[in-house]
Amino acid sequence: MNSVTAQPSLRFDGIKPIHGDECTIKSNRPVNGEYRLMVLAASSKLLDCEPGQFFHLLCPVTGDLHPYLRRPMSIYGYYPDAGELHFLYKVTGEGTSALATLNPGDTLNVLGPLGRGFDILPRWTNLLLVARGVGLATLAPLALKARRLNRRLTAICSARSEDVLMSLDYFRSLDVDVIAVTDADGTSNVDHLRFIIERLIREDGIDAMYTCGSNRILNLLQAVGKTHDIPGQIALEQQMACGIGMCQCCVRAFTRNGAIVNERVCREGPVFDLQEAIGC
Amino acid sequence: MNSVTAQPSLRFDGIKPIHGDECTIKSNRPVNGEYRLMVLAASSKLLDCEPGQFFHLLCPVTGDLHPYLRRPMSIYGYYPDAGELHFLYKVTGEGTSALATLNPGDTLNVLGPLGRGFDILPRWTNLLLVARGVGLATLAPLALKARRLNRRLTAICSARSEDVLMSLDYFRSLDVDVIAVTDADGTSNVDHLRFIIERLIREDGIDAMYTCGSNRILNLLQAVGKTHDIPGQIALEQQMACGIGMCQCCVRAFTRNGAIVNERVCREGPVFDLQEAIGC
Amino acid sequence: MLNLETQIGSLTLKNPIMPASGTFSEELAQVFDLELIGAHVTKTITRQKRSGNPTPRVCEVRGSMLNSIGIPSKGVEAFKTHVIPFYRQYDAPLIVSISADTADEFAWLCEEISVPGVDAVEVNISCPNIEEDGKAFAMRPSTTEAVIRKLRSATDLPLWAKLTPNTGETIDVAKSAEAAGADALVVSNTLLAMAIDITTRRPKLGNLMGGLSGPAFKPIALRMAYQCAKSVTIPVIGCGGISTVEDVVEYLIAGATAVQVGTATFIEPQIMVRMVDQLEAYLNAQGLTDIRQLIGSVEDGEASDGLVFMEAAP
Amino acid sequence: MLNLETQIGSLTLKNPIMPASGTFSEELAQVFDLELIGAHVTKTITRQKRSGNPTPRVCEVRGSMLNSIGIPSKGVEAFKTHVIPFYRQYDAPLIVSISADTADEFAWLCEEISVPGVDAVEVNISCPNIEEDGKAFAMRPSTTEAVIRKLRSATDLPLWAKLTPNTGETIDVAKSAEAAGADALVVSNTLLAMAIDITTRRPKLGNLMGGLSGPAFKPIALRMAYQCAKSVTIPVIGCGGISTVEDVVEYLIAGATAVQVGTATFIEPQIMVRMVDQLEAYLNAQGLTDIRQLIGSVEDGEASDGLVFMEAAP
Ligand SMILES: Cc1cc2nc3c(=O)[nH]c(=O)nc-3n(C[C@H](O)[C@H](O)[C@H](O)COP(=O)(O)OP(=O)(O)OC[C@H]3O[C@@H](n4cnc5c(N)ncnc54)[C@H](O)[C@@H]3O)c2cc1C
Ligand SMILES: Cc1cc2nc3c(=O)[nH]c(=O)nc-3n(C[C@H](O)[C@H](O)[C@H](O)COP(=O)(O)OP(=O)(O)OC[C@H]3O[C@@H](n4cnc5c(N)ncnc54)[C@H](O)[C@@H]3O)c2cc1C
Ligand SMILES: Cc1cc2nc3c(=O)[nH]c(=O)nc-3n(C[C@H](O)[C@H](O)[C@H](O)COP(=O)(O)O)c2cc1C
Ligand SMILES: Cc1cc2nc3c(=O)[nH]c(=O)nc-3n(C[C@H](O)[C@H](O)[C@H](O)COP(=O)(O)O)c2cc1C
Ligand code: FES
Ligand code: FES
Repeated sequence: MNSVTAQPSLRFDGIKPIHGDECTIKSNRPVNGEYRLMVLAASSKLLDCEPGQFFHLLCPVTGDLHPYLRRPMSIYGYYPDAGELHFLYKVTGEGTSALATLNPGDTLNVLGPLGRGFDILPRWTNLLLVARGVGLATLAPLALKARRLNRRLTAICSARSEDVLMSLDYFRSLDVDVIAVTDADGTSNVDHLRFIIERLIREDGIDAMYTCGSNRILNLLQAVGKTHDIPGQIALEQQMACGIGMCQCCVRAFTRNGAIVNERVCREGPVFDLQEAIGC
Repeated sequence: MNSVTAQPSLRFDGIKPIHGDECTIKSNRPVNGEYRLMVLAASSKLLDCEPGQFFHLLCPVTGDLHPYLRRPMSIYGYYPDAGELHFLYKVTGEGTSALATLNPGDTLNVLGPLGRGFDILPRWTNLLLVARGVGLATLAPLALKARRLNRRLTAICSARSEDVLMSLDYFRSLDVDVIAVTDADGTSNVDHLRFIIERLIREDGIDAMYTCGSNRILNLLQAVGKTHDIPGQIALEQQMACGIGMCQCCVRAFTRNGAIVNERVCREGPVFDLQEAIGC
Repeated sequence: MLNLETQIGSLTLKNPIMPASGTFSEELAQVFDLELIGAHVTKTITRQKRSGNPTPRVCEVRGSMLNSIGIPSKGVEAFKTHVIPFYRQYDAPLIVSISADTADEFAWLCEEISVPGVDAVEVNISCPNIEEDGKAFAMRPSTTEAVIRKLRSATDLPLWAKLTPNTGETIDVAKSAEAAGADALVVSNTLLAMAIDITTRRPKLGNLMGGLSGPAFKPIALRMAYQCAKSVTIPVIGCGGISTVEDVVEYLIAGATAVQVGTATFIEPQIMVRMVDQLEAYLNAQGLTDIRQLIGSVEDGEASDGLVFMEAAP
Repeated sequence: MLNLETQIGSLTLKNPIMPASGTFSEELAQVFDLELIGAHVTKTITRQKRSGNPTPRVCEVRGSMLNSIGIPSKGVEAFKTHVIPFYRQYDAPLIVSISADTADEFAWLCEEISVPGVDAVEVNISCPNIEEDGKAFAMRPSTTEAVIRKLRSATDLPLWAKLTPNTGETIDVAKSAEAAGADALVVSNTLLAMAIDITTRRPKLGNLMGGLSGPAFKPIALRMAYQCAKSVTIPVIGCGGISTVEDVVEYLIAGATAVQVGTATFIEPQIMVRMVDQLEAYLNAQGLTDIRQLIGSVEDGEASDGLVFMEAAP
C-alpha cells in the first residue's frame, strides 16, 4: 500500500493544517425555544482555534432529511483542556434539522478550524461587542480571549425577547459588562443602541468594536466608527460549498480604497474590517 | 379539502385492492448465518394473501445505504389471527442490508399483496414441493394452505449444508413429509433428486409439483413433468420497479403454444406454469 | 373556494396532477380511485406489436433510476379494443401516447388513434427517426417541425409534443413544435445515462444505456420546463423527478400549467392522489385560492431576459 | 507490484486521480499532501480580471448541487506570478484550465500560459463563444473543431478539451476535438439545471440557472465518457459525480484513462488521496496488478456496436 497519510505537507508559510475528523456528541440540547447547544468530544488538533473561526459540519442524512453540502458553524466554544468543541445553532432548514437529531454517542464529521478569526491588537484595551441572535455564538469565544488578554469588554446583547437572550450568564462569568436590549422592551432600536454606545465611548472610551450579521447594527457601528475613528471587525455569513477557499461561491463585496472587491467569506473571512463591509 | 381517499374504486372484475401501509416491526432476527426473519404487525386488509404472492418493501435509507426502488419479497407467512406478516430474507445488497438494520418498533412501508399466487386445483391431492435456499420462503405458506385443504405434501428441501436448511421444523409441524438434501452430503445433485422424485411418483403418486428459482430444479421438474404428465408451477424472480404492472421492466420469456411470449413477473406471476417457464 | 383546475389548450383538467407515460396503467386502479387525478396518460404504443428491450430493463442509481424498457406494445388494435374502453369509465381525460420510427407511420397511427374516448394525443418524439440516421425527431428543430406538421394534419385532437432532454437545442425544438401546431409541450422525457456493475463489468441495463428519471433528474427537467415556458405561448406540462408537492409547486412557479409524475409512483403508488390533497393544503396555507396564482410566478426579474438562453454553466 | 500509473498522451500520471477544475486550489495543501494525487488542475482562468456571477452561487439539490460561479479570474498575469510558482514545488504535473469568449483570445491565452511549470492546458470550451450567438464552442462539432485548431497551433503542450453535456452531439464533438488535434478529452463539465425557492419564488442561484454536479450527475457523465471512449482514440478523462472508489473503477471500466474528482472534494476534502489508497486496495482485492487491466474493460459485447450512438431513451 502507498503510505498515504492524512498529513498535509504545508507549503504555505505560517498557515495551519485543516483537519477533518469524526467527533462524538457529548450533548445536543435546546438552550431555549430557538437555539441548541451541541458539545462534541474533540481531539486537541481540532482545538487550536481562534475566536471567529468556524467549522464545516457534515450533517447526517436521516429519514426525510438529505442535506448534501456541509454547513458552516461558528465556534461557540473551544476547550482544549476539556477536549470539547461547542456549537450554538438555530434550526432553520434541512441541515440544522438533521444536526438536531444527533444524540449523545453519535458521531459528527467536522472540518476545521476554518477561516480568519477576530484580531485583538495590543493597543485595543476597551472592547465593545454588539451582537444579536445567533451572532452571540460567534462572539462568545472572543469574550474568553479578551479576558485571557486582560482586556475590558462590554457586550450589548440584542434579541427579540428576554427568553431568547443567550449567553448572558456566560458573559457575566467572564466579567463582561453586559447590556441586554430586546425588541419586546423597545430597547433594541438603532437610536437607543446609538445612545448607549455613544455613552460608553464618552464614559469609558472604546478602542475596537466587534459585531456580526445584522445590517442594522453594521450600519450603526460603521457610522459610530467613522465619527469617533474607532476600528472594528465584523463576522459575515455567506452560503458555502467547500469552506476552505476552492470554489469561490462564498464571496461578498467589500469597499476598499474606493473600489469594490470580492472576498471569500470562508477564507479572507468570516471576520472582516467593519468599514469595508457592505450590508446585504 | 377534497375528499380524497386511499380507497381504490375498482373497475376490474374480481381483482382485489392493493394496499400501501406502514407496519411496525415486531422482530427482525437472523435465522442462521445467511437468512433473517422479519415479523411485522400488519392490519387485516394486508393479510388477505395467497401463498406465492409477494410484497414490495420500501427499504429505509440509513447512513451509507441509499436504496431507492422498492424490493420484492415473498410472503413467508401471513397470520390474520395474530395480525402478523413474515418475511424470510437473505442479505445480498443495499436494500436487504438496509432491511437488516430495522429494529423492533421501527416501521416499514409495505405494498401488497401483489401478484398471482400458487394454485391448488381440487383434483390435486398429492403435492410435491422442491425448494432450495430462500425459495423455501416462497413455498412455506403453500404448505400451510395445503394442510388447510387437507392435501398431502412432500417437501424436498435443498441447501448448501445442514446449517442453512430452514423451515424443516415448520414443515414437519404441518405434517409435511420432509426430505432434506444438501450439497455437503452430496445428496442434492440432480440425479439423486430425480431418483427421489421418481420413487415418490412410483410409491405415492404426485398430482402437482411446485418449485421456485433454481434452473437446475426447473429443468429436472420439467423433464419429470413431461415424462409422467404431472402439472406444476414455479415462482420466478425478476428485477422490479413498480411491482404492480405499470413499468414492464420485470418481464421474462415463456414458451406458449410454440411461441415465445413475455409476461410480467409482478403481475402475471410470480407464479407461472412449470412447463412454460424458461430458465435463465 | 379553492380552484385546482387548469387549462391545457381546449382541455380542462380538474387538477394539474397526471401520470407520465410508461409509469401508469389500469392496474393502478387497484391502489386508488383513478378519477381523482387530472388526466390519464397511457404508455406509448406503436402501430405494430413490439417486444421491447432485453432485461435487465431498470437499475438503481443514487436516489434515482435508469430504464431501458423500450416500447413493448401490443399494437394499436389491442389498445383500441382493451385499453380505451377501460378508461371510458372515468371522466378524467384520456391522453394516449404514441410513437413511430417514421413520420408517415407516426401520422398514420395518430389518425388511427383519434377515436371517441381519446381526449388528446401525446406524441413521444424522443424516439429514433430512422429516416434521419436514427436521431430522435425531437433532437432537432427541423425534424420536430416536420413530424409535428404531419401529425397536426392527422388529427383534430389536441396534440401534446413530448420533448427530449438529450438535445442541445431545447428552446428551438420547443418553438418548432409550437410553430408546427402542437397544442402543448410535455417537458420532458428521460435523459440518456449509463451504469456499469463493477463486479461483472457489464452495463447494468440489458440495452447498455437507458434513461435517467426520478429526483436526480429534477433540476435538469425543471430548467427545460422553465426555458420552454419562457419561449412558447402554448402550455408546458412539467415532467421530471417530481416526487413531493413542493416539486409540483416548483414546476408551476417555473411556468408549467400542469405536471406529470413518473418514477415517484413506483416508490409510492398513491403519490399522485396524495399530491392533489397536499396541493390544496398548500394553497390554503399560503392564502392562495387558485393554482393560476402559482403558474409562471417565478421572480426571475431582469436576469431572465438574457439568461433564458444560456446553454452552458461553466 | 501494483501499478497505478496511467498515460495521458505524452504525460505520465503516477495515479489516475486528479481534481476537476474549479474544485481545487492551493488551499487544499492544508488538508493533505498534494504530491499524492496524479495531477493538479487549476480553476479556469481568463485573460482579463473578471468578477464572476452574482451570489448565491451554489445551491443544494437532492444529493447534489448546482453552481453558477462563473469564471472569476485574477487574470493571466496574476496567475503566472502567484499560482504557477506554488505548484512548481510539486512533481505532480500542473494542468492549467483556460477559457475565452472568442477563439482568437483563447489561442492568445493558450500561448501566453504555455510556460515552464505548466504540463498541459485544459481548454474549457463549455463557455459561450460570442461569435456564435453565444453558444459554447463545445455545443457543436464545427465550433469545437475551429477553436481546437487555433489552440493547437498556439501551444506545444498537451491540449485537453473539456466537453459539455449540454449538447446533443457528444460523439461528433468528441471526434471533432480529436481531429483538430486535442490530446485528450475531459468528459465532462456540468449540466445546465435550475432550482427555485418556492417560498420566495426566486431562482436559488443568482444567475437563474447553473450547472449540476455531484452524484446525481454521474450516470449522465459516465454515459458520455463511455460514448467518447468508444468514438475516439485519444485518452478520455472521466469527470462527473465521482465520490467513491467504486465510481472511479466504474469510469475506468467504461474506458476512462484517468478521472477528475470535483464536488466530492467539497464534501470530503481528503477524498482524492483516500481514493488513491482505496484503488490500490481494490486492485489487490481483485487480484489485479495494473489499472490498465480495468481501463476500457467493459463487457458490452455486441450491443455496443449499434447502441453507442443511441441518443434517446424512451
Ligand atoms: C461562517 C459562518 C458561521 C455561522 N455560524 C453559525 C452559528 O454559530 N450558529 C448558527 O445557528 N448558524 C450559523 N451560521 C449559519 C448556518 O450556517 C446556517 O444556518 C445553516 O447553514 C443553515 O442550514 P440549513 O440546512 O438548516 O438551512 P437551509 O436554508 O435548508 O440551507 C440551505 C443552504 O443554504 C445555506 N445557508 C442557509 N442559511 C445560511 C447562512 N445564514 N449562512 C450561510 N449559509 C446558509 C446552507 O448552508 C445550505 O447550503 C453560520 C454561517 C456562516 C457562513
Ligand atoms: C417475487 C419475488 C419474491 C422474492 N422473495 C424473496 C424472499 O422471500 N427472500 C429473499 O431473500 N429474496 C427474495 N427475492 C429476491 C429479493 O427481491 C432480492 O434479494 C432483493 O431485491 C435484493 O435487493 P438488494 O438491494 O439487497 O440487492 P442489490 O443487488 O443491491 O439490488 C439491486 C437491484 O436489483 C434487484 N434485485 C437483486 N436481486 C434480485 C432478485 N433476486 N430478484 C429481483 N430483484 C433483484 C433489487 O431489487 C434492486 O433493484 C424475491 C424476488 C422476487 C422478484
Ligand atoms: C419505466 C419507465 C418507462 C417509461 N416509458 C415511457 C414511454 O413509454 N413513453 C414516454 O414518453 N415516456 C416514458 N417514460 C418517461 C416518463 O414518462 C417521464 O418522462 C420520465 O420518467 C421523467 O419523469 P419522472 O422523473 O417523474 O419519472 C418512461 C419512464 C420510465 C421510468
Ligand atoms: C463550484 C464549481 C466550480 C467549477 N468551476 C469550473 C471551472 O472553472 N472550469 C471548468 O472547466 N469546470 C468547472 N467546474 C466543473 C467541474 O470541473 C466538473 O466538470 C463538474 O463539477 C463535474 O464533476 P463533479 O460531479 O465531480 O463535480 C466547476 C464545478 C463546480 C462544482
Ligand atoms: S466556500 Fe468555497 S471558497 Fe468559500
Ligand atoms: S415491476 Fe413494473 S411491471 Fe412488473
